[in-house]
Amino acid sequence: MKDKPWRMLIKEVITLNNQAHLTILSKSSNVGLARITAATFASELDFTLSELEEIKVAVSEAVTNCIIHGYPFEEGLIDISLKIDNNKLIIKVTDKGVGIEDVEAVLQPSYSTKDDHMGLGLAFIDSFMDEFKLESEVNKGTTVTMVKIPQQLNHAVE
Amino acid sequence: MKDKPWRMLIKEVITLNNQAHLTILSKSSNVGLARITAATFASELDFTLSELEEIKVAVSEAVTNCIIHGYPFEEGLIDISLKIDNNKLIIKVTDKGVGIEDVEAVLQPSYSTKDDHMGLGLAFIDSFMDEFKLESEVNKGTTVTMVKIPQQLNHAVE
Amino acid sequence: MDLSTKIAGDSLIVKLRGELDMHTVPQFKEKIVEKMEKSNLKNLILNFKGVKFIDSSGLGAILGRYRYLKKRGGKVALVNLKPQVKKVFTLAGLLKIMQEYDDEGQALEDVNKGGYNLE
Amino acid sequence: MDLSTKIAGDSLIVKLRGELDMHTVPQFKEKIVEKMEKSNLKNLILNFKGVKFIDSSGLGAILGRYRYLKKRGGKVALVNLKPQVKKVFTLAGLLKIMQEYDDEGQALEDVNKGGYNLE
Ligand SMILES: Nc1ncnc2c1ncn2[C@@H]1O[C@H](COP(=O)(O)OP(=O)(O)O)[C@@H](O)[C@H]1O
Ligand SMILES: Nc1ncnc2c1ncn2[C@@H]1O[C@H](COP(=O)(O)OP(=O)(O)O)[C@@H](O)[C@H]1O
Repeated sequence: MKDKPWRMLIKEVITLNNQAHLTILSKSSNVGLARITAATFASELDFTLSELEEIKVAVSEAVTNCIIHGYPFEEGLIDISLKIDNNKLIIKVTDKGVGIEDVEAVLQPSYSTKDDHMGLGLAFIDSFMDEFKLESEVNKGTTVTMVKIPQQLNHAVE
Repeated sequence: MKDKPWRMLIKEVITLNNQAHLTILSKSSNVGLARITAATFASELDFTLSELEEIKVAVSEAVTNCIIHGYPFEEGLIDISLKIDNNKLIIKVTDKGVGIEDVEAVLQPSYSTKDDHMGLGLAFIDSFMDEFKLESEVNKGTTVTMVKIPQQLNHAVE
Repeated sequence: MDLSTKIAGDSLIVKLRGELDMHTVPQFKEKIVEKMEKSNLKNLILNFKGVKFIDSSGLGAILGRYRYLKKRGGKVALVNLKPQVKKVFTLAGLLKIMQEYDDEGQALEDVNKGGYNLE
Repeated sequence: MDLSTKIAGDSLIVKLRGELDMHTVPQFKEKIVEKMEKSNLKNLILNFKGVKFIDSSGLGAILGRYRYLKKRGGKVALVNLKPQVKKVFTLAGLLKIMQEYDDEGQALEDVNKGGYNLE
Protein backbone atom coordinates (compact mmCIF):
# COMPACT_ATOMS: atom_id res chain seq x y z
CA MET A 1 0.00 0.00 0.00
CA LYS A 2 1.39 3.34 -1.08
CA ASP A 3 1.25 6.48 1.02
CA LYS A 4 -2.19 8.00 0.85
CA PRO A 5 -3.93 10.98 2.38
CA TRP A 6 -5.84 9.93 5.50
CA ARG A 7 -9.22 10.57 3.89
CA MET A 8 -8.56 7.84 1.35
CA LEU A 9 -7.45 5.44 4.02
CA ILE A 10 -10.67 6.09 5.90
CA LYS A 11 -12.67 5.39 2.75
CA GLU A 12 -11.10 1.99 2.54
CA VAL A 13 -12.35 1.19 6.01
CA ILE A 14 -15.81 2.74 6.16
CA THR A 15 -18.15 0.81 3.91
CA LEU A 16 -21.52 2.34 3.25
CA ASN A 17 -24.74 0.41 3.01
CA ASN A 18 -28.17 1.83 2.32
CA GLN A 19 -31.27 1.16 0.30
CA ALA A 20 -34.42 2.83 -0.94
CA HIS A 21 -37.34 2.05 -3.18
CA LEU A 22 -39.29 4.31 -5.50
CA THR A 23 -42.49 3.27 -7.24
CA ILE A 24 -43.95 5.51 -9.92
CA LEU A 25 -46.71 5.47 -12.49
CA SER A 26 -45.52 5.09 -16.09
CA LYS A 27 -46.14 8.76 -16.91
CA SER A 28 -43.59 10.78 -18.83
CA SER A 29 -43.61 13.43 -16.11
CA ASN A 30 -42.14 10.86 -13.69
CA VAL A 31 -38.94 10.21 -15.66
CA GLY A 32 -37.35 13.29 -14.11
CA LEU A 33 -38.48 12.23 -10.64
CA ALA A 34 -36.83 8.83 -11.09
CA ARG A 35 -33.48 10.18 -12.22
CA ILE A 36 -33.32 12.92 -9.57
CA THR A 37 -34.19 10.47 -6.79
CA ALA A 38 -31.57 8.02 -8.09
CA ALA A 39 -28.87 10.68 -8.38
CA THR A 40 -29.66 12.07 -4.92
CA PHE A 41 -29.46 8.57 -3.45
CA ALA A 42 -26.20 7.92 -5.33
CA SER A 43 -24.64 11.15 -4.07
CA GLU A 44 -24.07 9.50 -0.70
CA LEU A 45 -21.20 7.72 -2.41
CA ASP A 46 -18.15 9.57 -3.68
CA PHE A 47 -19.32 9.99 -7.25
CA THR A 48 -18.07 12.98 -9.22
CA LEU A 49 -20.66 15.35 -10.70
CA SER A 50 -19.92 13.87 -14.09
CA GLU A 51 -20.59 10.35 -12.83
CA LEU A 52 -23.86 11.50 -11.25
CA GLU A 53 -24.89 12.88 -14.65
CA GLU A 54 -24.14 9.50 -16.21
CA ILE A 55 -26.32 7.78 -13.62
CA LYS A 56 -29.12 10.23 -14.46
CA VAL A 57 -28.92 9.38 -18.16
CA ALA A 58 -28.90 5.63 -17.47
CA VAL A 59 -31.95 5.82 -15.18
CA SER A 60 -33.73 8.10 -17.62
CA GLU A 61 -33.21 5.58 -20.44
CA ALA A 62 -34.35 2.60 -18.37
CA VAL A 63 -37.49 4.36 -17.11
CA THR A 64 -38.30 5.76 -20.57
CA ASN A 65 -38.12 2.22 -21.95
CA CYS A 66 -40.61 0.96 -19.35
CA ILE A 67 -43.02 3.75 -20.31
CA ILE A 68 -42.67 3.49 -24.09
CA HIS A 69 -41.98 -0.21 -24.64
CA GLY A 70 -43.06 -1.91 -21.40
CA TYR A 71 -46.47 -0.26 -21.11
CA PRO A 72 -47.36 0.77 -24.67
CA PHE A 73 -51.11 0.44 -24.15
CA GLU A 74 -51.93 1.48 -20.61
CA GLU A 75 -50.38 2.99 -17.52
CA GLY A 76 -48.52 0.64 -15.21
CA LEU A 77 -46.18 0.73 -12.24
CA ILE A 78 -42.42 1.09 -12.45
CA ASP A 79 -40.29 0.04 -9.54
CA ILE A 80 -36.87 1.56 -8.97
CA SER A 81 -34.80 -0.18 -6.34
CA LEU A 82 -31.72 1.68 -5.12
CA LYS A 83 -28.99 0.03 -3.13
CA ILE A 84 -25.58 0.92 -1.81
CA ASP A 85 -23.76 -2.27 -1.04
CA ASN A 86 -20.17 -2.01 0.04
CA ASN A 87 -19.67 1.36 -1.69
CA LYS A 88 -21.23 0.01 -4.87
CA LEU A 89 -24.39 1.53 -6.35
CA ILE A 90 -26.93 -1.00 -7.60
CA ILE A 91 -30.06 0.22 -9.40
CA LYS A 92 -32.85 -2.05 -10.62
CA VAL A 93 -35.63 -0.70 -12.82
CA THR A 94 -38.57 -3.07 -13.22
CA ASP A 95 -41.85 -3.02 -15.11
CA LYS A 96 -44.61 -5.62 -15.25
CA GLY A 97 -45.29 -4.83 -18.88
CA VAL A 98 -45.21 -6.67 -22.21
CA GLY A 99 -41.66 -7.99 -21.88
CA ILE A 100 -39.11 -8.67 -24.61
CA GLU A 101 -39.23 -11.63 -26.96
CA ASP A 102 -35.60 -11.67 -28.06
CA VAL A 103 -33.34 -10.12 -25.43
CA GLU A 104 -30.18 -10.79 -27.49
CA ALA A 105 -31.60 -8.86 -30.45
CA VAL A 106 -32.56 -5.73 -28.53
CA LEU A 107 -29.08 -5.55 -27.05
CA GLN A 108 -27.62 -4.76 -30.48
CA PRO A 109 -26.75 -1.05 -30.72
CA SER A 110 -29.20 0.91 -32.89
CA TYR A 111 -31.77 -1.87 -32.62
CA SER A 112 -35.22 -0.50 -32.00
CA THR A 113 -38.68 -1.95 -32.44
CA LYS A 114 -39.96 1.58 -33.01
CA ASP A 115 -39.14 3.37 -36.25
CA ASP A 116 -38.73 6.81 -34.79
CA HIS A 117 -36.49 5.64 -31.95
CA MET A 118 -32.72 5.66 -32.10
CA GLY A 119 -32.15 2.37 -30.32
CA LEU A 120 -29.52 4.03 -28.17
CA GLY A 121 -31.11 3.71 -24.73
CA LEU A 122 -29.58 0.38 -23.75
CA ALA A 123 -26.25 1.32 -25.37
CA PHE A 124 -26.15 4.45 -23.17
CA ILE A 125 -26.85 2.40 -20.07
CA ASP A 126 -24.09 0.02 -21.07
CA SER A 127 -21.60 2.88 -21.63
CA PHE A 128 -22.41 4.88 -18.53
CA MET A 129 -22.64 2.10 -15.95
CA ASP A 130 -19.98 -0.43 -14.89
CA GLU A 131 -22.28 -3.42 -15.10
CA PHE A 132 -25.62 -3.83 -16.85
CA LYS A 133 -28.04 -6.73 -17.13
CA LEU A 134 -31.34 -7.02 -19.00
CA GLU A 135 -33.84 -9.67 -17.94
CA SER A 136 -37.26 -10.07 -19.46
CA GLU A 137 -40.13 -12.45 -19.90
CA VAL A 138 -42.92 -11.91 -22.43
CA ASN A 139 -46.11 -10.69 -20.75
CA LYS A 140 -44.40 -10.73 -17.37
CA GLY A 141 -42.15 -7.71 -17.62
CA THR A 142 -38.60 -6.47 -17.77
CA THR A 143 -35.84 -5.67 -15.27
CA VAL A 144 -32.71 -3.66 -15.97
CA THR A 145 -29.98 -4.01 -13.36
CA MET A 146 -27.16 -1.47 -13.37
CA VAL A 147 -24.10 -1.19 -11.16
CA LYS A 148 -21.72 1.72 -10.79
CA ILE A 149 -18.69 2.22 -8.58
CA PRO A 150 -17.17 5.65 -7.94
CA GLN A 151 -13.98 5.95 -9.97
CA GLN A 152 -12.19 7.76 -7.15
CA LEU A 153 -12.73 4.70 -5.02
CA ASN A 154 -11.54 2.37 -7.78
CA HIS A 155 -8.30 4.33 -7.83
CA ALA A 156 -7.99 4.45 -4.06
CA VAL A 157 -8.19 0.68 -3.65
CA GLU A 158 -6.03 -0.14 -6.65
CA MET B 1 -66.30 34.20 -13.70
CA LYS B 2 -64.16 37.27 -14.18
CA ASP B 3 -61.93 37.84 -17.20
CA LYS B 4 -58.75 35.85 -16.86
CA PRO B 5 -55.65 35.22 -18.93
CA TRP B 6 -56.07 32.01 -20.94
CA ARG B 7 -53.39 30.17 -18.96
CA MET B 8 -55.49 30.45 -15.85
CA LEU B 9 -58.59 29.26 -17.64
CA ILE B 10 -56.69 26.22 -18.85
CA LYS B 11 -55.58 25.46 -15.32
CA GLU B 12 -59.19 25.32 -14.26
CA VAL B 13 -59.84 22.65 -16.83
CA ILE B 14 -56.75 20.44 -16.77
CA THR B 15 -56.64 18.53 -13.52
CA LEU B 16 -53.47 16.67 -12.75
CA ASN B 17 -53.34 13.28 -11.10
CA ASN B 18 -50.23 11.31 -10.27
CA GLN B 19 -48.74 9.23 -7.53
CA ALA B 20 -45.45 7.81 -6.35
CA HIS B 21 -44.10 5.92 -3.41
CA LEU B 22 -40.70 6.13 -1.74
CA THR B 23 -39.51 3.70 0.92
CA ILE B 24 -36.32 4.46 2.81
CA LEU B 25 -34.35 3.13 5.75
CA SER B 26 -34.50 5.30 8.88
CA LYS B 27 -30.98 6.64 8.37
CA SER B 28 -30.21 10.32 8.77
CA SER B 29 -28.61 10.40 5.34
CA ASN B 30 -32.01 9.62 3.81
CA VAL B 31 -33.79 12.72 5.13
CA GLY B 32 -32.41 14.74 2.22
CA LEU B 33 -33.45 12.05 -0.26
CA ALA B 34 -37.02 12.16 1.06
CA ARG B 35 -37.40 15.93 0.84
CA ILE B 36 -35.81 16.22 -2.61
CA THR B 37 -37.98 13.42 -4.00
CA ALA B 38 -41.09 15.03 -2.48
CA ALA B 39 -40.23 18.49 -3.81
CA THR B 40 -39.43 17.12 -7.28
CA PHE B 41 -42.73 15.27 -7.33
CA ALA B 42 -44.55 18.39 -6.11
CA SER B 43 -42.98 20.56 -8.81
CA GLU B 44 -45.37 19.06 -11.34
CA LEU B 45 -47.97 21.33 -9.76
CA ASP B 46 -47.75 25.12 -9.98
CA PHE B 47 -46.01 25.67 -6.65
CA THR B 48 -43.76 28.70 -6.27
CA LEU B 49 -40.14 28.09 -5.26
CA SER B 50 -40.99 29.37 -1.82
CA GLU B 51 -43.84 26.85 -1.49
CA LEU B 52 -41.52 24.04 -2.62
CA GLU B 53 -39.11 25.06 0.15
CA GLU B 54 -41.97 24.85 2.66
CA ILE B 55 -42.80 21.35 1.44
CA LYS B 56 -39.14 20.38 1.89
CA VAL B 57 -39.15 21.58 5.50
CA ALA B 58 -42.41 19.75 6.27
CA VAL B 59 -41.16 16.46 4.80
CA SER B 60 -37.82 16.86 6.55
CA GLU B 61 -39.58 17.30 9.91
CA ALA B 62 -41.88 14.32 9.40
CA VAL B 63 -39.07 11.98 8.31
CA THR B 64 -36.74 13.22 11.07
CA ASN B 65 -39.47 12.39 13.61
CA CYS B 66 -39.75 8.83 12.27
CA ILE B 67 -36.00 8.37 12.63
CA ILE B 68 -35.58 9.98 16.07
CA HIS B 69 -38.87 9.20 17.77
CA GLY B 70 -40.42 6.36 15.73
CA TYR B 71 -37.34 4.14 15.61
CA PRO B 72 -35.24 5.18 18.63
CA PHE B 73 -33.69 1.75 19.09
CA GLU B 74 -33.18 0.19 15.69
CA GLU B 75 -33.41 0.94 12.00
CA GLY B 76 -36.81 0.61 10.39
CA LEU B 77 -38.60 1.47 7.17
CA ILE B 78 -40.20 4.80 6.42
CA ASP B 79 -42.81 5.03 3.72
CA ILE B 80 -43.47 8.28 1.88
CA SER B 81 -46.56 8.26 -0.28
CA LEU B 82 -46.88 11.13 -2.75
CA LYS B 83 -50.09 11.93 -4.54
CA ILE B 84 -51.43 14.62 -6.79
CA ASP B 85 -55.18 14.50 -6.69
CA ASN B 86 -57.07 17.17 -8.55
CA ASN B 87 -54.17 19.64 -8.38
CA LYS B 88 -53.78 19.00 -4.66
CA LEU B 89 -50.56 17.58 -3.20
CA ILE B 90 -51.04 14.88 -0.57
CA ILE B 91 -48.03 13.49 1.28
CA LYS B 92 -48.19 10.69 3.84
CA VAL B 93 -45.14 9.81 5.93
CA THR B 94 -45.49 6.52 7.82
CA ASP B 95 -43.32 4.55 10.21
CA LYS B 96 -44.00 1.21 11.91
CA GLY B 97 -42.22 2.34 15.05
CA VAL B 98 -43.06 2.89 18.72
CA GLY B 99 -46.06 5.14 18.13
CA ILE B 100 -47.36 7.99 20.29
CA GLU B 101 -49.24 7.51 23.53
CA ASP B 102 -50.92 10.92 23.76
CA VAL B 103 -51.39 12.45 20.32
CA GLU B 104 -53.13 15.55 21.74
CA ALA B 105 -50.17 16.30 23.99
CA VAL B 106 -47.50 16.10 21.30
CA LEU B 107 -49.47 18.50 19.12
CA GLN B 108 -48.84 21.32 21.62
CA PRO B 109 -46.19 23.68 20.26
CA SER B 110 -42.83 23.31 22.01
CA TYR B 111 -43.84 19.91 23.35
CA SER B 112 -41.06 17.41 23.04
CA THR B 113 -40.35 14.13 24.75
CA LYS B 114 -36.65 14.75 24.21
CA ASP B 115 -34.88 17.41 26.30
CA ASP B 116 -32.59 18.65 23.59
CA HIS B 117 -35.33 18.94 20.98
CA MET B 118 -37.24 22.10 20.28
CA GLY B 119 -40.65 20.53 19.78
CA LEU B 120 -41.09 22.60 16.65
CA GLY B 121 -41.28 19.86 14.01
CA LEU B 122 -45.03 19.35 14.05
CA ALA B 123 -45.63 23.11 14.42
CA PHE B 124 -43.58 23.69 11.26
CA ILE B 125 -45.58 21.08 9.36
CA ASP B 126 -48.78 22.73 10.56
CA SER B 127 -47.59 26.19 9.46
CA PHE B 128 -46.19 25.20 6.10
CA MET B 129 -48.92 22.88 4.85
CA ASP B 130 -52.61 23.60 4.27
CA GLU B 131 -53.84 20.52 6.08
CA PHE B 132 -52.06 18.26 8.54
CA LYS B 133 -53.14 15.14 10.42
CA LEU B 134 -51.26 12.99 12.92
CA GLU B 135 -52.39 9.41 13.51
CA SER B 136 -50.59 7.00 15.78
CA GLU B 137 -50.97 3.78 17.69
CA VAL B 138 -48.55 2.66 20.37
CA ASN B 139 -46.23 -0.11 19.12
CA LYS B 140 -47.88 0.04 15.69
CA GLY B 141 -46.49 3.26 14.30
CA THR B 142 -47.29 6.78 13.19
CA THR B 143 -48.61 8.44 10.05
CA VAL B 144 -48.43 12.14 9.24
CA THR B 145 -50.70 13.26 6.40
CA MET B 146 -50.06 16.66 4.85
CA VAL B 147 -51.91 18.47 2.09
CA LYS B 148 -50.82 21.53 0.16
CA ILE B 149 -52.48 23.41 -2.70
CA PRO B 150 -50.57 25.87 -4.88
CA GLN B 151 -51.53 29.40 -3.87
CA GLN B 152 -51.57 30.58 -7.49
CA LEU B 153 -54.29 28.04 -8.12
CA ASN B 154 -56.25 29.09 -5.05
CA HIS B 155 -56.32 32.59 -6.42
CA ALA B 156 -57.20 31.46 -9.93
CA VAL B 157 -60.28 29.57 -8.84
CA GLU B 158 -61.45 32.14 -6.33
CA MET C 1 -38.40 22.94 -20.58
CA ASP C 2 -38.58 26.60 -21.64
CA LEU C 3 -38.07 27.52 -25.28
CA SER C 4 -37.62 31.06 -26.53
CA THR C 5 -37.25 31.64 -30.23
CA LYS C 6 -36.15 34.35 -32.59
CA ILE C 7 -35.83 34.52 -36.36
CA ALA C 8 -32.69 35.66 -38.21
CA GLY C 9 -32.83 35.48 -42.02
CA ASP C 10 -34.08 31.99 -42.82
CA SER C 11 -32.90 30.52 -39.52
CA LEU C 12 -34.80 29.86 -36.32
CA ILE C 13 -32.67 30.44 -33.23
CA VAL C 14 -33.97 28.58 -30.17
CA LYS C 15 -32.75 29.14 -26.62
CA LEU C 16 -33.48 26.02 -24.61
CA ARG C 17 -33.74 25.91 -20.82
CA GLY C 18 -34.28 22.88 -18.61
CA GLU C 19 -34.18 19.17 -19.36
CA LEU C 20 -34.78 17.52 -22.72
CA ASP C 21 -36.25 14.04 -22.22
CA MET C 22 -39.33 12.10 -23.32
CA HIS C 23 -41.50 14.37 -21.20
CA THR C 24 -40.38 17.62 -22.81
CA VAL C 25 -39.71 16.36 -26.37
CA PRO C 26 -43.32 16.77 -27.62
CA GLN C 27 -43.30 20.44 -26.61
CA PHE C 28 -39.86 20.90 -28.19
CA LYS C 29 -40.95 19.40 -31.53
CA GLU C 30 -44.29 21.17 -31.66
CA LYS C 31 -42.96 24.64 -31.02
CA ILE C 32 -40.07 24.31 -33.47
CA VAL C 33 -42.15 22.78 -36.27
CA GLU C 34 -44.83 25.44 -35.83
CA LYS C 35 -42.42 28.39 -35.86
CA MET C 36 -40.38 27.07 -38.80
CA GLU C 37 -43.36 26.23 -40.99
CA LYS C 38 -45.13 29.47 -40.24
CA SER C 39 -42.19 31.55 -41.49
CA ASN C 40 -40.90 29.00 -43.97
CA LEU C 41 -37.47 28.75 -42.33
CA LYS C 42 -34.62 26.54 -43.48
CA ASN C 43 -32.07 26.32 -40.68
CA LEU C 44 -32.31 25.55 -36.98
CA ILE C 45 -29.83 26.92 -34.44
CA LEU C 46 -30.23 25.34 -31.02
CA ASN C 47 -28.66 27.13 -28.07
CA PHE C 48 -28.13 24.62 -25.25
CA LYS C 49 -26.70 27.08 -22.72
CA GLY C 50 -29.57 26.48 -20.27
CA VAL C 51 -29.82 22.71 -20.83
CA LYS C 52 -28.30 20.58 -18.12
CA PHE C 53 -29.79 17.26 -19.09
CA ILE C 54 -30.47 15.37 -22.31
CA ASP C 55 -30.99 11.67 -22.99
CA SER C 56 -31.57 9.56 -26.11
CA SER C 57 -35.19 10.77 -26.38
CA GLY C 58 -33.91 14.33 -26.65
CA LEU C 59 -31.26 13.33 -29.17
CA GLY C 60 -33.89 11.48 -31.18
CA ALA C 61 -35.98 14.63 -31.50
CA ILE C 62 -32.98 16.64 -32.67
CA LEU C 63 -31.95 13.96 -35.15
CA GLY C 64 -35.52 13.95 -36.46
CA ARG C 65 -35.38 17.70 -37.11
CA TYR C 66 -31.93 17.31 -38.69
CA ARG C 67 -33.10 14.65 -41.16
CA TYR C 68 -36.22 16.58 -42.07
CA LEU C 69 -34.37 19.85 -42.70
CA LYS C 70 -31.47 18.19 -44.52
CA LYS C 71 -33.82 16.79 -47.15
CA ARG C 72 -34.90 20.38 -47.77
CA GLY C 73 -31.37 21.74 -47.92
CA GLY C 74 -31.43 23.13 -44.37
CA LYS C 75 -29.04 22.73 -41.43
CA VAL C 76 -29.04 22.19 -37.69
CA ALA C 77 -26.35 23.93 -35.61
CA LEU C 78 -25.64 23.30 -31.93
CA VAL C 79 -24.46 26.09 -29.64
CA ASN C 80 -23.03 25.97 -26.10
CA LEU C 81 -23.13 22.29 -25.19
CA LYS C 82 -22.28 21.74 -21.52
CA PRO C 83 -19.78 18.89 -20.96
CA GLN C 84 -22.39 16.36 -19.78
CA VAL C 85 -24.67 17.22 -22.71
CA LYS C 86 -21.79 17.08 -25.19
CA LYS C 87 -20.81 13.64 -23.88
CA VAL C 88 -24.20 12.26 -24.86
CA PHE C 89 -24.10 13.87 -28.31
CA THR C 90 -20.61 12.50 -28.89
CA LEU C 91 -21.46 8.98 -27.76
CA ALA C 92 -24.41 8.94 -30.17
CA GLY C 93 -22.15 10.07 -33.01
CA LEU C 94 -24.25 13.18 -33.65
CA LEU C 95 -21.29 15.55 -33.63
CA LYS C 96 -20.13 13.80 -36.79
CA ILE C 97 -23.15 15.12 -38.66
CA MET C 98 -24.02 18.33 -36.81
CA GLN C 99 -21.63 21.18 -36.13
CA GLU C 100 -21.06 22.64 -32.67
CA TYR C 101 -20.40 26.35 -32.03
CA ASP C 102 -19.42 28.48 -29.07
CA ASP C 103 -21.83 31.27 -29.90
CA GLU C 104 -24.99 31.93 -31.87
CA GLY C 105 -23.39 34.59 -34.08
CA GLN C 106 -20.81 32.21 -35.46
CA ALA C 107 -23.38 29.49 -35.99
CA LEU C 108 -25.63 31.91 -37.87
CA GLU C 109 -22.81 33.16 -40.07
CA ASP C 110 -21.84 29.60 -40.93
CA VAL C 111 -25.30 28.31 -41.81
CA ASN C 112 -25.98 31.50 -43.81
CA LYS C 113 -22.97 31.18 -46.05
CA GLY C 114 -24.09 27.61 -46.67
CA GLY C 115 -21.27 26.79 -44.29
CA TYR C 116 -20.36 23.52 -42.67
CA ASN C 117 -20.46 20.25 -44.43
CA LEU C 118 -19.44 17.37 -42.25
CA GLU C 119 -20.43 14.53 -44.50
CA MET D 1 -22.48 20.38 4.69
CA ASP D 2 -19.15 22.19 4.33
CA LEU D 3 -17.86 24.36 7.18
CA SER D 4 -14.91 26.70 6.86
CA THR D 5 -13.84 28.65 9.92
CA LYS D 6 -11.66 31.58 10.81
CA ILE D 7 -10.87 33.34 14.05
CA ALA D 8 -11.18 37.10 14.60
CA GLY D 9 -10.45 38.33 18.13
CA ASP D 10 -12.49 36.15 20.45
CA SER D 11 -15.02 35.26 17.76
CA LEU D 12 -15.27 32.22 15.53
CA ILE D 13 -16.57 33.03 12.05
CA VAL D 14 -18.08 30.03 10.28
CA LYS D 15 -19.01 29.95 6.61
CA LEU D 16 -21.65 27.27 6.11
CA ARG D 17 -22.41 25.59 2.79
CA GLY D 18 -25.12 23.04 2.04
CA GLU D 19 -28.06 21.83 4.08
CA LEU D 20 -28.39 21.90 7.86
CA ASP D 21 -30.60 19.02 9.03
CA MET D 22 -30.38 16.06 11.44
CA HIS D 23 -27.82 14.44 9.14
CA THR D 24 -25.38 17.34 9.14
CA VAL D 25 -26.00 18.71 12.66
CA PRO D 26 -23.51 16.38 14.42
CA GLN D 27 -20.70 17.57 12.15
CA PHE D 28 -21.78 21.20 12.65
CA LYS D 29 -21.74 20.90 16.45
CA GLU D 30 -18.51 18.96 16.64
CA LYS D 31 -16.48 21.28 14.48
CA ILE D 32 -17.73 24.44 16.18
CA VAL D 33 -17.30 23.15 19.72
CA GLU D 34 -13.81 21.89 18.92
CA LYS D 35 -12.63 25.15 17.33
CA MET D 36 -14.14 27.36 20.03
CA GLU D 37 -12.82 25.35 22.96
CA LYS D 38 -9.38 25.00 21.48
CA SER D 39 -8.92 28.77 21.18
CA ASN D 40 -11.17 29.69 24.10
CA LEU D 41 -13.52 31.81 21.96
CA LYS D 42 -16.58 33.67 23.20
CA ASN D 43 -18.69 34.60 20.18
CA LEU D 44 -19.98 32.70 17.19
CA ILE D 45 -20.69 34.35 13.84
CA LEU D 46 -22.53 32.07 11.43
CA ASN D 47 -22.50 33.02 7.75
CA PHE D 48 -25.46 31.34 6.02
CA LYS D 49 -24.71 32.61 2.53
CA GLY D 50 -24.24 29.07 1.18
CA VAL D 51 -27.10 27.48 3.14
CA LYS D 52 -30.23 26.82 1.14
CA PHE D 53 -32.00 24.54 3.58
CA ILE D 54 -32.49 24.40 7.34
CA ASP D 55 -35.13 22.66 9.45
CA SER D 56 -35.90 22.45 13.17
CA SER D 57 -32.96 20.08 13.76
CA GLY D 58 -30.63 22.74 12.40
CA LEU D 59 -32.30 25.45 14.46
CA GLY D 60 -32.02 23.24 17.55
CA ALA D 61 -28.27 22.98 17.11
CA ILE D 62 -27.91 26.74 16.77
CA LEU D 63 -30.13 27.39 19.77
CA GLY D 64 -28.00 24.93 21.73
CA ARG D 65 -24.84 26.88 20.91
CA TYR D 66 -26.63 30.15 21.71
CA ARG D 67 -27.68 28.97 25.17
CA TYR D 68 -24.27 27.58 25.97
CA LEU D 69 -22.40 30.72 24.92
CA LYS D 70 -24.89 33.09 26.55
CA LYS D 71 -24.24 31.55 29.96
CA ARG D 72 -20.58 32.40 29.42
CA GLY D 73 -21.26 35.98 28.26
CA GLY D 74 -20.85 35.17 24.56
CA LYS D 75 -23.06 35.85 21.55
CA VAL D 76 -24.31 34.22 18.36
CA ALA D 77 -24.71 36.40 15.25
CA LEU D 78 -26.41 35.35 12.01
CA VAL D 79 -25.21 36.64 8.64
CA ASN D 80 -26.80 36.44 5.18
CA LEU D 81 -29.99 34.47 5.76
CA LYS D 82 -31.68 33.56 2.46
CA PRO D 83 -35.46 34.20 2.46
CA GLN D 84 -36.43 30.54 2.92
CA VAL D 85 -33.91 30.12 5.75
CA LYS D 86 -34.99 33.36 7.39
CA LYS D 87 -38.62 32.24 7.29
CA VAL D 88 -37.78 29.21 9.43
CA PHE D 89 -35.76 31.29 11.93
CA THR D 90 -38.59 33.79 12.19
CA LEU D 91 -41.29 31.19 12.67
CA ALA D 92 -39.26 29.63 15.50
CA GLY D 93 -38.90 33.04 17.16
CA LEU D 94 -35.10 32.84 17.03
CA LEU D 95 -34.69 36.29 15.48
CA LYS D 96 -36.07 37.69 18.72
CA ILE D 97 -33.00 36.46 20.57
CA MET D 98 -30.28 36.41 17.90
CA GLN D 99 -29.33 39.33 15.70
CA GLU D 100 -29.16 39.13 11.92
CA TYR D 101 -26.58 41.00 9.81
CA ASP D 102 -25.99 41.58 6.12
CA ASP D 103 -22.23 41.08 6.35
CA GLU D 104 -19.63 39.50 8.58
CA GLY D 105 -17.80 42.76 9.24
CA GLN D 106 -20.80 44.41 10.79
CA ALA D 107 -21.59 41.34 12.86
CA LEU D 108 -18.04 41.21 14.14
CA GLU D 109 -18.00 44.90 15.06
CA ASP D 110 -21.24 44.51 16.92
CA VAL D 111 -20.32 41.44 18.96
CA ASN D 112 -16.91 42.98 19.73
CA LYS D 113 -18.28 46.16 21.22
CA GLY D 114 -20.54 43.98 23.33
CA GLY D 115 -23.21 45.10 20.88
CA TYR D 116 -26.69 43.83 20.45
CA ASN D 117 -28.95 43.01 23.28
CA LEU D 118 -32.31 41.79 22.16
CA GLU D 119 -33.65 40.64 25.49
N1 LIG E 1 -38.80 -2.21 -20.55
C1 LIG E 1 -38.92 -2.71 -21.79
N2 LIG E 1 -40.02 -3.43 -22.15
C2 LIG E 1 -40.16 -3.94 -23.39
N3 LIG E 1 -39.24 -3.79 -24.36
C3 LIG E 1 -38.12 -3.09 -24.08
C4 LIG E 1 -37.90 -2.52 -22.80
N4 LIG E 1 -36.70 -1.91 -22.81
C5 LIG E 1 -36.20 -2.07 -24.06
N5 LIG E 1 -37.05 -2.79 -24.83
C6 LIG E 1 -36.84 -3.19 -26.25
O1 LIG E 1 -35.47 -2.99 -26.56
C7 LIG E 1 -35.35 -2.16 -27.72
C8 LIG E 1 -34.07 -1.34 -27.64
O2 LIG E 1 -34.15 -0.42 -26.56
P1 LIG E 1 -33.25 0.88 -26.56
O3 LIG E 1 -31.83 0.47 -26.80
O4 LIG E 1 -33.50 1.62 -25.29
O5 LIG E 1 -33.72 1.72 -27.80
P2 LIG E 1 -35.10 2.49 -28.10
O6 LIG E 1 -35.78 2.74 -26.79
O7 LIG E 1 -34.65 3.75 -28.78
O8 LIG E 1 -35.89 1.60 -29.00
C9 LIG E 1 -36.63 -1.34 -27.73
O9 LIG E 1 -36.93 -0.86 -29.04
C10 LIG E 1 -37.64 -2.37 -27.23
O10 LIG E 1 -38.05 -3.22 -28.26
N1 LIG F 1 -43.05 9.42 14.14
C1 LIG F 1 -43.14 9.58 15.48
N2 LIG F 1 -43.09 8.51 16.30
C2 LIG F 1 -43.17 8.64 17.64
N3 LIG F 1 -43.31 9.84 18.26
C3 LIG F 1 -43.38 10.95 17.51
C4 LIG F 1 -43.31 10.88 16.09
N4 LIG F 1 -43.40 12.14 15.61
C5 LIG F 1 -43.54 12.95 16.66
N5 LIG F 1 -43.52 12.25 17.83
C6 LIG F 1 -43.67 12.79 19.22
O1 LIG F 1 -44.12 14.13 19.10
C7 LIG F 1 -43.24 15.01 19.81
C8 LIG F 1 -43.24 16.37 19.15
O2 LIG F 1 -42.67 16.29 17.86
P1 LIG F 1 -42.07 17.58 17.16
O3 LIG F 1 -43.09 18.67 17.23
O4 LIG F 1 -41.62 17.19 15.81
O5 LIG F 1 -40.86 18.00 18.08
P2 LIG F 1 -39.45 17.31 18.36
O6 LIG F 1 -39.18 16.35 17.25
O7 LIG F 1 -38.49 18.45 18.41
O8 LIG F 1 -39.59 16.62 19.69
C9 LIG F 1 -41.91 14.30 19.82
O9 LIG F 1 -41.07 14.73 20.87
C10 LIG F 1 -42.34 12.84 19.96
O10 LIG F 1 -42.62 12.54 21.29
